[in-house]
Amino acid sequence: MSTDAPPSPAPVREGPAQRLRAAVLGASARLTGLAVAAALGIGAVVLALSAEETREALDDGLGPALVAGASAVGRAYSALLQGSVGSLGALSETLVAATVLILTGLAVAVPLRAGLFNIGGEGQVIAGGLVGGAVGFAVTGLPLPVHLPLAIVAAGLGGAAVGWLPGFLKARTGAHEVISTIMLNNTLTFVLIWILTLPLVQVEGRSDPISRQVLDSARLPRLLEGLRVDAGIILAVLVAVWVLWFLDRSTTGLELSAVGANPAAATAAGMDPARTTVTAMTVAGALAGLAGGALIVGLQGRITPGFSAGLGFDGITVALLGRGTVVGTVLSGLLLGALKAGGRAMQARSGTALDLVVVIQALIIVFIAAPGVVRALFRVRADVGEGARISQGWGS
Amino acid sequence: MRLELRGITKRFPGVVANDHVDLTVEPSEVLGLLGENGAGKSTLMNILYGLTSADEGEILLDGRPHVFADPGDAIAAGIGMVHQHFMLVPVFTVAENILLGAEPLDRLGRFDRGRARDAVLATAERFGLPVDPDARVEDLPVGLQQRVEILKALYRDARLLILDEPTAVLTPQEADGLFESIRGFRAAGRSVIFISHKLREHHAIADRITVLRRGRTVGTIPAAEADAQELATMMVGRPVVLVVDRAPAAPGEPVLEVRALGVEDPPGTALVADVDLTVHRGEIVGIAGVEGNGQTPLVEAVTGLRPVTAGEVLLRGESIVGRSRRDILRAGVGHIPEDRYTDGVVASFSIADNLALTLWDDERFSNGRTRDFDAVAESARRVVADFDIRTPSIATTAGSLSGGNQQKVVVAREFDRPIDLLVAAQPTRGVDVGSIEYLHQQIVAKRDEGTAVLLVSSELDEIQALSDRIAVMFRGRLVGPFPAPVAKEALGLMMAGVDPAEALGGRAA
Amino acid sequence: MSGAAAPVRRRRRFAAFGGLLAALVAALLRADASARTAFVLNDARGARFPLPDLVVPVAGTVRILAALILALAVLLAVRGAGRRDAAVVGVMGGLAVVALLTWAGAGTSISVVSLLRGTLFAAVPIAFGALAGVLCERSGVINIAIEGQFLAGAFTAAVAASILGSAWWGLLGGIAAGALVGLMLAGLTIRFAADQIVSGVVLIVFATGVTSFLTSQLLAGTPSWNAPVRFQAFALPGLSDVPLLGPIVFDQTVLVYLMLLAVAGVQFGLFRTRWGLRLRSVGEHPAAADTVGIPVLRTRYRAVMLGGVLAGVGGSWFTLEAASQFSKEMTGGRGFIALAAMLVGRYSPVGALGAGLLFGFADALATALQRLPVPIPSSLLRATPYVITIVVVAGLVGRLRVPAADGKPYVKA
Amino acid sequence: GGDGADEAAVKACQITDTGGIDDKSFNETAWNGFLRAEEELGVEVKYLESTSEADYDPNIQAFLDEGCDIIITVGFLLGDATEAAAQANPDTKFAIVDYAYEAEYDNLLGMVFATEQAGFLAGYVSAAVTETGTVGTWGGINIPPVSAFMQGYLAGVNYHNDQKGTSVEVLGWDGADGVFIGSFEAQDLGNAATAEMLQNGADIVMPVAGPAGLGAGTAIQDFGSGSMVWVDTDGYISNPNFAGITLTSVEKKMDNAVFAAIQGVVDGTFAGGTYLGTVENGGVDISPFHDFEDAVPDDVKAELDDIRAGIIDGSISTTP
Ligand SMILES: Nc1ncnc2c1ncn2[C@@H]1O[C@H](COP(=O)(O)OP(=O)(O)OP(=O)(O)O)[C@@H](O)[C@H]1O
Ligand SMILES: Nc1ncnc2c1ncn2[C@@H]1O[C@H](COP(=O)(O)OP(=O)(O)OP(=O)(O)O)[C@@H](O)[C@H]1O
Ligand SMILES: [Mg+2]
Ligand SMILES: [Mg+2]
Repeated sequence: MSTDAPPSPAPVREGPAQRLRAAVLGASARLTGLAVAAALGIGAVVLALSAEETREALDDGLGPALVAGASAVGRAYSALLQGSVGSLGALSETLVAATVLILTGLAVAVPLRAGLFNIGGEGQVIAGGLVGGAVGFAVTGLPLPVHLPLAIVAAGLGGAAVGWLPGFLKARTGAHEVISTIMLNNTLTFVLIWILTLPLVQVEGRSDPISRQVLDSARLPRLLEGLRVDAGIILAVLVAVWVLWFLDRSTTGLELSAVGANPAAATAAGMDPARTTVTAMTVAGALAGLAGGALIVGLQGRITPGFSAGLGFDGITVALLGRGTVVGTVLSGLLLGALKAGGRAMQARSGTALDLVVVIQALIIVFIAAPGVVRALFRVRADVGEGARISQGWGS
Repeated sequence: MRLELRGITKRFPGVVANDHVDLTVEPSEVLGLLGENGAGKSTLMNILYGLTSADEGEILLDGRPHVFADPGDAIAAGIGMVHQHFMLVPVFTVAENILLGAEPLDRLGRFDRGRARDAVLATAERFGLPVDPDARVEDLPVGLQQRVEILKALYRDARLLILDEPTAVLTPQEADGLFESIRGFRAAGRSVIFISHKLREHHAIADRITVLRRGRTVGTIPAAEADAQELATMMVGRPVVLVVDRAPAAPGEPVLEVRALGVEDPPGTALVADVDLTVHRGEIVGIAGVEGNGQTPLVEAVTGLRPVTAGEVLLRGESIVGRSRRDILRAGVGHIPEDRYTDGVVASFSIADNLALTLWDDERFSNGRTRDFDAVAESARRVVADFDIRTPSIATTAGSLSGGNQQKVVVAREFDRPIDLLVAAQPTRGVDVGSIEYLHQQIVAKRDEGTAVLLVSSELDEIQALSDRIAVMFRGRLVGPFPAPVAKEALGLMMAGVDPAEALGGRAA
Repeated sequence: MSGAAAPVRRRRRFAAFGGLLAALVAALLRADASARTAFVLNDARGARFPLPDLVVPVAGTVRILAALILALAVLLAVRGAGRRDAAVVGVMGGLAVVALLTWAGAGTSISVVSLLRGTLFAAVPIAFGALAGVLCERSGVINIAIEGQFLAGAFTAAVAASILGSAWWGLLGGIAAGALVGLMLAGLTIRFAADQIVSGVVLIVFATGVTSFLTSQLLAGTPSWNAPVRFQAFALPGLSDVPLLGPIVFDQTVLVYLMLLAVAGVQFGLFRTRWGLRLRSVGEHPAAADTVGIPVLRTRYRAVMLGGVLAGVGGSWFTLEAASQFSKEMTGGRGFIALAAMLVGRYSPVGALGAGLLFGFADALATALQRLPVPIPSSLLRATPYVITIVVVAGLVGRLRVPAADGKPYVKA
Repeated sequence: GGDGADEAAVKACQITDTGGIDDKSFNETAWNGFLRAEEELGVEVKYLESTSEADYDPNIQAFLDEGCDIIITVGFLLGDATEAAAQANPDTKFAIVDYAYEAEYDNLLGMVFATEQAGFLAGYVSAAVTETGTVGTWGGINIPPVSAFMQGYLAGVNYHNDQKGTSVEVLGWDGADGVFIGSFEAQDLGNAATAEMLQNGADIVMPVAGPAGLGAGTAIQDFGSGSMVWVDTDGYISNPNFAGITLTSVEKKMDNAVFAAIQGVVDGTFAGGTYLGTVENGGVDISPFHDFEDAVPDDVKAELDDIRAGIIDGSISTTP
């Protein structure tokens, strides 16, 4: 029957250390390395071709053009590296970007386990940011140890509510979660715009669609003087550890996996697929809500229109790149975070279009999702299950 | 057509499914193919049909070597195959399924439904296998689905027909009908390769029997000379006890009481009506019946998979109507579902996780809400040893086990937790004789421990071998139970709806 | 596993919904008793056979419509309409919309032609995208990448139509680009058996990146490459003079006619021809198709490519009909709406068109309501299409039957 | 890169908001000011695009590291980030388009525009030349930088109605809310919104939605009649394919303001505070009528001059 179903959770105990080791050093890591190399290689060709100096040097012949191209690529990629891991500041930027990516990635990974595809990250991020932000600026007089956790929890709850709805609708009426999450994304985008036009929310005396500033007592503290990385990354890692436990070690996690892999057998074993669907989507919503909250009470400090743009979609990329596992999601969140931070530096220092970073990112994922392509490119045996399935289709 | 396979070898990672297999089928011959679960029968047939390629060996048809790159080649060479798992598109009609790949077109290039119907009806007529060409396959009983599969092969004018475990899902009557057809093919000069785990059926239909064990040919003997015990020994490699050794029952107090039970499907059609039944500690009550007569809904209602629409179900005197499946299982009900592939195991999970599946959140396998992997692993190792589940490790996925071993996983899981009532539906379907022997022994042992057992099987031999009392289901109603033994003919009559007094009286007369 | 009473419960739920709807409509009654709404039935550009405006009194109309809805709700509660229960709910919804428009348009006029032309206009990309999805998924390949195909199609169509100076060349370019993304999807999912959802998501990212990159690198510097010749409306002689229907359906660009043809063609092809039977068999049970000699992978390749062609046409709509040039990420998530429309339409071409029209209508309705003096913030009105879709899907469409092999790569042993 | 002789050249740097540099809207208009400064003043110009709010701070920082002499940010979303950077870097000049501060900083110039004044003029012209007696306007999102145009437009139409006893109706804006397509990119939605107005009687439409506004042009072309009022820049020049249907444009001369700010740095006359572009100082106005020169009666043109004077001396209020 379903011999092509996704891998089962570890059957016997394997320490987190072993798993991390496997994730970092295992065959799939080598594959990831090759994939990154291949993508950067293709990116270099595009970069060299599109660089103005190459085109100019082409007038002098092929040789000078090659040199010019190579130097353009060298400058761009050294900026990429510098900007992502080259300094403490760069690392800080990588972590800032990774915070949100990890959380939204987990928001996709959790339902994936239960056979559900959460495209609703964006709407859930909005809800989390709105509710968390509102608690952050509207509730006054609390000390930081109370106010900040309150805002974070509120963000989680806000996201959870928006995640719960598609789960509930699916369980009750069979409405497909892909439809309802897409629709909720759009709906919440407009709700966000509307809320930001309310004078109650806006900064006093101004009519820009920007919310009031989150109070200092609800702001995530910065970790290092002068750097933007804040306690959000710690929150993300703690949450990831919890999700690791939840998916791979908790009884509910087994329920999720069983329902995802074979709902009939799960039912026969006494599990409740409907309840599991609701649980998975609610947890997912909470995770994305935390991402929104971490952004608003952390980096941004205020709610702005479009603050969530693309975050839900990034989460899908991160989760799929991480093959739906928790450790994988965290690592790919860091990788894509580094690409974001490095891409920005690339633009700033060598004038490379940001879109090129997006293309490189897509290529990396292509090569990871289809090991056969890398194998064909490098003529090596990648001893990873060819085209392993990560998602489980539409289910129903 | 004369078929000869020479030295066929097929290796899968870690397994040699076929190891230099030789085999011949003469024209107008039915060759029985026998072997344990996982012996390599289906693999061999898949090679013959072009679905898989052999690593070594050759296929000769009428003395000439053939290479089948895909089923199209095999079909063209006159080979037809009815697969162990049906190769039918459930949402298509009978005619669409039969003509798929060989569709008649009208002048506009459309799929010509009229001609398709006619073609199906003509083929059905010719071979005496009536079907409704416009019925949707998923709405048909399995027996008819099988008929569609056979017609698919016959429509393509198969001169060698491969039947891979065709009777596993058939009722005895349906099987008899199939045998009648097979005799017809043989008379018409066609050859048949017939795979079954039921020795009786090989006797009934095969001319010669080839036995496979662990991928190798053990031998070929004329069916007339084959003796069941000898075949079983050839197959398993050791003597097999074919008759269950069973002491008389010592029934205790009632465990399961079903009173005036009614079950309806969502549109409101009665599936089960007015069923009364009591199962006591230490006895096995068998329910015989042609499939589709309400056994499945009855079992589902009793085990909490389907809502009860009328009546009562009591477990140890307490009503379990309306309680969740989980509560019912935890209250001491064990259930071996009839479809192990869909309901029994999660194929992608490890054996260990599957063995813990019905107690996934029980404190035996968890500390609070955290799973206790040590307990899961330890228990799995013990159970795998106790139940002789053949697997390289407890971390192996259940989906990679052979059917018999998968069934053992399901049985072991239910037996390894405290249960007062065991509901076993078709527990040995598709399982080889060696495993049947073992599963039967286990069920009897469970009874002897004082468990109440409700056994549902369409296999009359199984019902008779295990049951202390026997009931028959017909059109949603239960007849009996009667104390065992009940004569096979009497059961057969009641399964066909004959009044019990008449059926049993008929025996007395 | 639902109880025997499920259809009855569903009917009751419908009836309750109808009651609520009637109450909501009745609540619109506060309007000034003498107010009237004019429904304009003619094209503002002039009509050969003009129809008089339909001027209705607001209070009376709303009252009658509320009563009608209530009557239907009572019918559902008492007797039901059998298999047509859902249709009755649809009718109730339609009546409620008419009531809403009557109320909102009090004292002014509403162009019915505009509303319905707008519906058809917005439905084009959604229907094409959903059709592409239907073809792919009926053959067993999940196509999340519609948005990417739209972007690639829109970009290439714009450039081709600009450079070659004809909308037809643009359409060809758009088709080629859609098919190219289709080919990449097919290659990844069929040849390399990669996860289908991952592949789709990646292709969206890829198409977004490449089109944006090329737009800033190539088009920004050469505006003449981004000034496509667009399709002009083509009035079908005679038919376009039919009152009301004419200007709505028969005075459209070729893309609208193509959409109607494509829906009919794919519907016919999928369910009436050998090609469709084989395509569906591959999506339902590839092993079964394989055993009767149907080449599974080749069939899937072709289906995905043809899907790419249709998505490419949908993408071309953005730059050959709706807009005058390509701009970054201009498809604004419409590919995802198409994906939803495919599901709402239950994998059927006609259903895809229906879902596209429903969505298009909701969009046009939102615009009309924004223009009329309705006391709902404009930003919330913009969410109308999405909210309606959720309500329809949760209330009427319910559980889907997905092609059995959808999303599963076929790998031979 | 310039070295040697250009060593002393002023470095002027722009940071876009998420719209991107080639947004056919305010980011691009501001950039045009930079390009003019490059050409006329010989300054070195650079830009960075922001893809999200998270980019603002690092982009500003990147330009500080580059040693930019003036950093001009675009859009109200950058208000806080620019203010913070200006406070932390008193030696660098900053300017921001579409944002003004209550506090005064020496090194930070907020540049805002009284677009309702120019919108008023466009509304007046529209009311004067409409043949159907109905005009329309719609926006991207209902935020002040957008609605200011619409507000002025409505006021201008109303003024015409008062003065001339006409009863021209404005579709799409009622003084508080109206038709907003919810996007600045979706040209197709702009097309649909415009088509809706044309079918309901409007013959002049003013889209206020950046590139999405181009959808109005396609809708008018397809409808076969009607004209459009473009915003931000002179649409006759920036959208050549719609030149024939562009009645006029509500110009918000960000490029001039940006150029002036850069020039201030070059001349050493840069002063912080707030710059308000008005009809009076030429910061906003409507463009020439180009192809519609003959369609607009001369007396209307004369009245426009009176209105300008009225706006300048405060006798005409540009909000309805
Ligand atoms: N695609 C495959 N990949 C790996 N191993 C396989 C595959 N197909 C079959 N096998 C293995 O080959 C062996 C023979 O399997 P096969 O299905 O031929 O057995 P069988 O005799 O038909 O058994 P049964 O009676 O249960 O149907 C088994 O060990 C099985 O697990
Ligand atoms: N489409 C068909 N074509 C030909 N014969 C049919 C068809 N459908 C039913 N029959 C015949 O009618 C008999 C009764 O069919 P039905 O499906 O009602 O069986 P049932 O009582 O539900 O039992 P089961 O579920 O075990 O098949 C079948 O045994 C079969 O011989
Ligand atoms: Mg087999
Ligand atoms: Mg039946």
